[in-house]
Amino acid sequence: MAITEKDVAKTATKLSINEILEGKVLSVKWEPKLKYAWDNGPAIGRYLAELKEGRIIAKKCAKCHRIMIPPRMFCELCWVPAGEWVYVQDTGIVNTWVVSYVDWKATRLDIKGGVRPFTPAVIEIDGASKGMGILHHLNEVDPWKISRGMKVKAVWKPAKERTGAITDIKYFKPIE
Amino acid sequence: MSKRVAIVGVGTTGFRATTPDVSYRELTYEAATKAYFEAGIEPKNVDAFVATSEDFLEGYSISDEYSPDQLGAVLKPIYTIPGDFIHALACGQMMILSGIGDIMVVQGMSKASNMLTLSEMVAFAQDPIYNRPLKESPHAVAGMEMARFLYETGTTREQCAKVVVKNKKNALNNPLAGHGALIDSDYVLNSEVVSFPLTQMDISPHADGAVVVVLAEEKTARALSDKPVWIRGIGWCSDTPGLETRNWGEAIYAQLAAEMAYKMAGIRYPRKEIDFAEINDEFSYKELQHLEAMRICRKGEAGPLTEMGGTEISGEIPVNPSGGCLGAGNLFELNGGRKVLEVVRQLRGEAGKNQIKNVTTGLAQSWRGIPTTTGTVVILSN
Amino acid sequence: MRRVAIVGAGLTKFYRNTLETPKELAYEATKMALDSCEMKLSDIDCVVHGTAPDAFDGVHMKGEYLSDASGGYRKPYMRNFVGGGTGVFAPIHGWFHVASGMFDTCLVVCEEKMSSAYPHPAGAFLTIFDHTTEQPLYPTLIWIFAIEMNRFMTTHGYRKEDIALVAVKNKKNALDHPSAQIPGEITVQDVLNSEIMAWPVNRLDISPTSDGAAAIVLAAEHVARRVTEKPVWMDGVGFCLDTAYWCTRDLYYPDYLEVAARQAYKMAGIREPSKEIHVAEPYDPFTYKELHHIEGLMLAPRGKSVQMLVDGVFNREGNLPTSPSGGLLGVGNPIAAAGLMKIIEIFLQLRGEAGKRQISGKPTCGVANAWGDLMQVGTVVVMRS
Amino acid sequence: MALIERYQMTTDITYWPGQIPMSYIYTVGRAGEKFFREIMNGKMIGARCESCKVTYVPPRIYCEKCFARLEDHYLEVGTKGTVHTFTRCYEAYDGTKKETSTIVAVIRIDGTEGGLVHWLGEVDFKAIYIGMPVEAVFKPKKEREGSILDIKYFKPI
Repeated sequence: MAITEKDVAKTATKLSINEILEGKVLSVKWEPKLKYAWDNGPAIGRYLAELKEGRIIAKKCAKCHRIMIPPRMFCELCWVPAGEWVYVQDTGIVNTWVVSYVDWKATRLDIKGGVRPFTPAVIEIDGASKGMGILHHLNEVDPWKISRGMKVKAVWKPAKERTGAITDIKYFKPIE
Repeated sequence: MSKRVAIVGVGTTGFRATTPDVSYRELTYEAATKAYFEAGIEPKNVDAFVATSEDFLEGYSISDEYSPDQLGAVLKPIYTIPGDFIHALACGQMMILSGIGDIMVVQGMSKASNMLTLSEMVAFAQDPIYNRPLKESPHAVAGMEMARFLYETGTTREQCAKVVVKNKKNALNNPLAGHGALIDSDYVLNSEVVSFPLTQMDISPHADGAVVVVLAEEKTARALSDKPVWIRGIGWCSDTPGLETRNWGEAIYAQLAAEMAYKMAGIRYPRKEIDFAEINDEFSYKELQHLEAMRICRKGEAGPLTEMGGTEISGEIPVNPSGGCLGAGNLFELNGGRKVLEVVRQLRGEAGKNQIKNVTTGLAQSWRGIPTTTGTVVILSN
Repeated sequence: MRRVAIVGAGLTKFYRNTLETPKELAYEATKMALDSCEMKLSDIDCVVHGTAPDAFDGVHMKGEYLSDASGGYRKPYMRNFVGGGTGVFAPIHGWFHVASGMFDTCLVVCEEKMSSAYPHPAGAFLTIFDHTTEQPLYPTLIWIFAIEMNRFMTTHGYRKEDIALVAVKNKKNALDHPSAQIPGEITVQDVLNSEIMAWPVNRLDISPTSDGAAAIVLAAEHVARRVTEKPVWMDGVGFCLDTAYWCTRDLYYPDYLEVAARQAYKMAGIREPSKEIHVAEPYDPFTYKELHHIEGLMLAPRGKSVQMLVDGVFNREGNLPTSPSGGLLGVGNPIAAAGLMKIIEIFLQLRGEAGKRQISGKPTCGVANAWGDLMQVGTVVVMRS
Repeated sequence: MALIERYQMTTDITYWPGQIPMSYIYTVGRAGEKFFREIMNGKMIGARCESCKVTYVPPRIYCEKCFARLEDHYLEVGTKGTVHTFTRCYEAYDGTKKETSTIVAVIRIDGTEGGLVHWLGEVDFKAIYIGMPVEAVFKPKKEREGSILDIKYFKPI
């Protein structure tokens, strides 16, 4: 057989985005309303409640003794119900990071106009088991000076602005 | 088929309208813990896992990401079927027959209560170009199907109402079911019309819950369980998805899925050879339509049989002894899982007050809901 | 175990925006696959469909929506889903259908129309993250891949300019692929000079968003021998997911892929993958990812893939050609269809029917993999002529 | 069960709200372009599969039964049909109650195996029956946009 230019030529018709947006071809628009209220459950529920208090809490596996963050009601590796609650530090080290010039909609940031790139990172939290990290933003640091293993600390929102969310931590910033 | 496959463990949370105290992770964890405990296994003994989910019903664009942890399937073979639980059960069986392994786990979970815009989500399944611009409720599709079914078969709205009465009554004796009630036909017939002839009470309310099933190849099954429940036949089928060309009176998908399962099980006369059935009753008329499609009743017979009590637990062919979707709740992808669960309970003699006497062969059937024409059937024996 | 062969294949053109509906794309690929082995729809016992998030095509339960266009009318039809890994998982799912003895023939169809999603298909990736602990930070897919690339680079001391060679190689290979969306002759400097998306990822490190479809026909041995003189056997399959808590894994190495590959190699009786495998289609939505996967597939020792790339081992003329098709970086990335495109490339290479892309030396054993979700899925198929 | 620690107080229980914020533009496709251009002219076309003896409305580029290519087999099918089934719907697509109910029907277009899902208008609900002959009522020509909504509804003949 072999698949040739001729075979695929008529399988799909190329359009430019403008041909669609300007109505050169017919189309239908739709905006679905896809809304949810997800039950937090005891593990994430407590995690959020503690964030509101300015603390980070983890769960310890009674079997492998891993200190797990975000907390969970069971250890997914040992397959046992998780043990005690453990407070961990609001400091950690940068495991890996990026310097992003785009947002979640793939829109480019106005870097030349002075907008700071996003610098999200995986941060290994002190007090949790080695390698246990969370995703969060870094700030108060030159994006190009971030390095692997850099020590960082959470910058919290003022207590009265905290709502019980991961965004109660504004970002992490480097410490000595 | 060279190998036989059995269900050696089932676990469930039960089914309630809401489950606010646990997340989807903990819900599945509970069902999995029970299933593994019953089968006497640990996740490390499992050769592969199959989960079921549909993205928009979980609220994730890629919902399958969240399948492994709460099943103990981290770094194990696992995949997701955006289909009915019985589809996934067939996958488990096929993997055993293929030689992938001897022990398989199948999971289904519903957090329907977490979907705030459920009606819009179901409407979002309609064809975007020809159907959705009308902005009609998905229940209009059910209303039209019901109207055509009544027209073609001479079934009455009263007979459909009897299905609701029966299933909600059966659910009262099923501790796992959350929507049981004692009502009469008039209550159904006088309830608010949603899309004529479909009333509010003809529609099953939704529910949350999880089911996990452990499957094993014959030799392993006999070692793990005193009461293995064997998969004798399984079938699944999709008719045309188009609203414009489908056959509105008949459930062809259920017919063809059942024929596939009957053939595998060597069943020629389903009415005689099947002791009881768990049939998809997401809407009241669906139970009757499905019974006729699967040759358990002749065309036009399911309504009168129901009216005369033939599908009661004490009847000639008990249908939905668990209470069905109408009595236990619509669980979306998990619907087939709850049906399988009930058939297993009955065949093991563990169905409590709803236990049907002397049963050896049961059938579980499911349908993927509006606007689909996809159905699944499994025949189980003890 | 019954042997299962690929006996036919079909592929559409890949474009950023197409006129065709998802159904029409699926039909075109499916029709071509059937025609390629002179089979009729009535010869098909069952159908498997692989398609990634509903959030792209914009239809809830899109497997149901696509069923008739994939040949599923009144047949046993089932969709499978492992995110980006779906394109290589779909043939594995089809393999279960035939290897189990339940069916003799199976149509495997993959489709993706990403262009329906606005303002940009990338927006659909916000909601792959944990809704409570991650989404409020407004993450995007590129971030986590850049995060993984960074970890991969800093662990092994890899340089961006070396990794960029993957884009150069694949886009060049794609010049010979009839379906290719963005083939081209580019240089390492072009990659490094392209806009920064999320450092260390530049625009030319990334595959495009695409519309397209692909299909193959699977058959049990007795049917395969009847319909073709050149069946290509699916001799090994493997699949695996790692934890969804992705921040707790060391992202420098794809453990999930190694687990899946070991399963597939064991089934195929492969002991030394780098010697026994002649051609590979590692999943390459990003440049580094091809190398990451080459290491996970154990085709290169950990930390050595870049040197092999620089030495030309992975070029089409090299000892172990990778992505001779042009990969996702050159041919395009309609998610599930792109994965199946890789399977089709190995199929064509092993039959000696890859045209201008044909590698020399009459290859008899090839491997393809795909990957997805929160960087946690490995799906692997080993094929032999 | 299975957990060793559960919520003991209703007031401790929380949830997290969110959404999937997407929007879509669907091209109508190859067959759709043909169909809706004709709709704008007040006409309807279908696609004929000679071997299966089926005429699809709306038209498709393929026959779902035998997979024959149908693009060279489009034909005009008229705008008349019969009611295959119908319902009176009181619920809006978002699940809320409608201010005024609508009558939705499957219209089997004459001489075809297909049809359209659309509204019935200019008719008393009690007078509708399965098999009732109806015809399409189009919007005025200049208001047509190449959409299924270019047909206002079907009315009894």
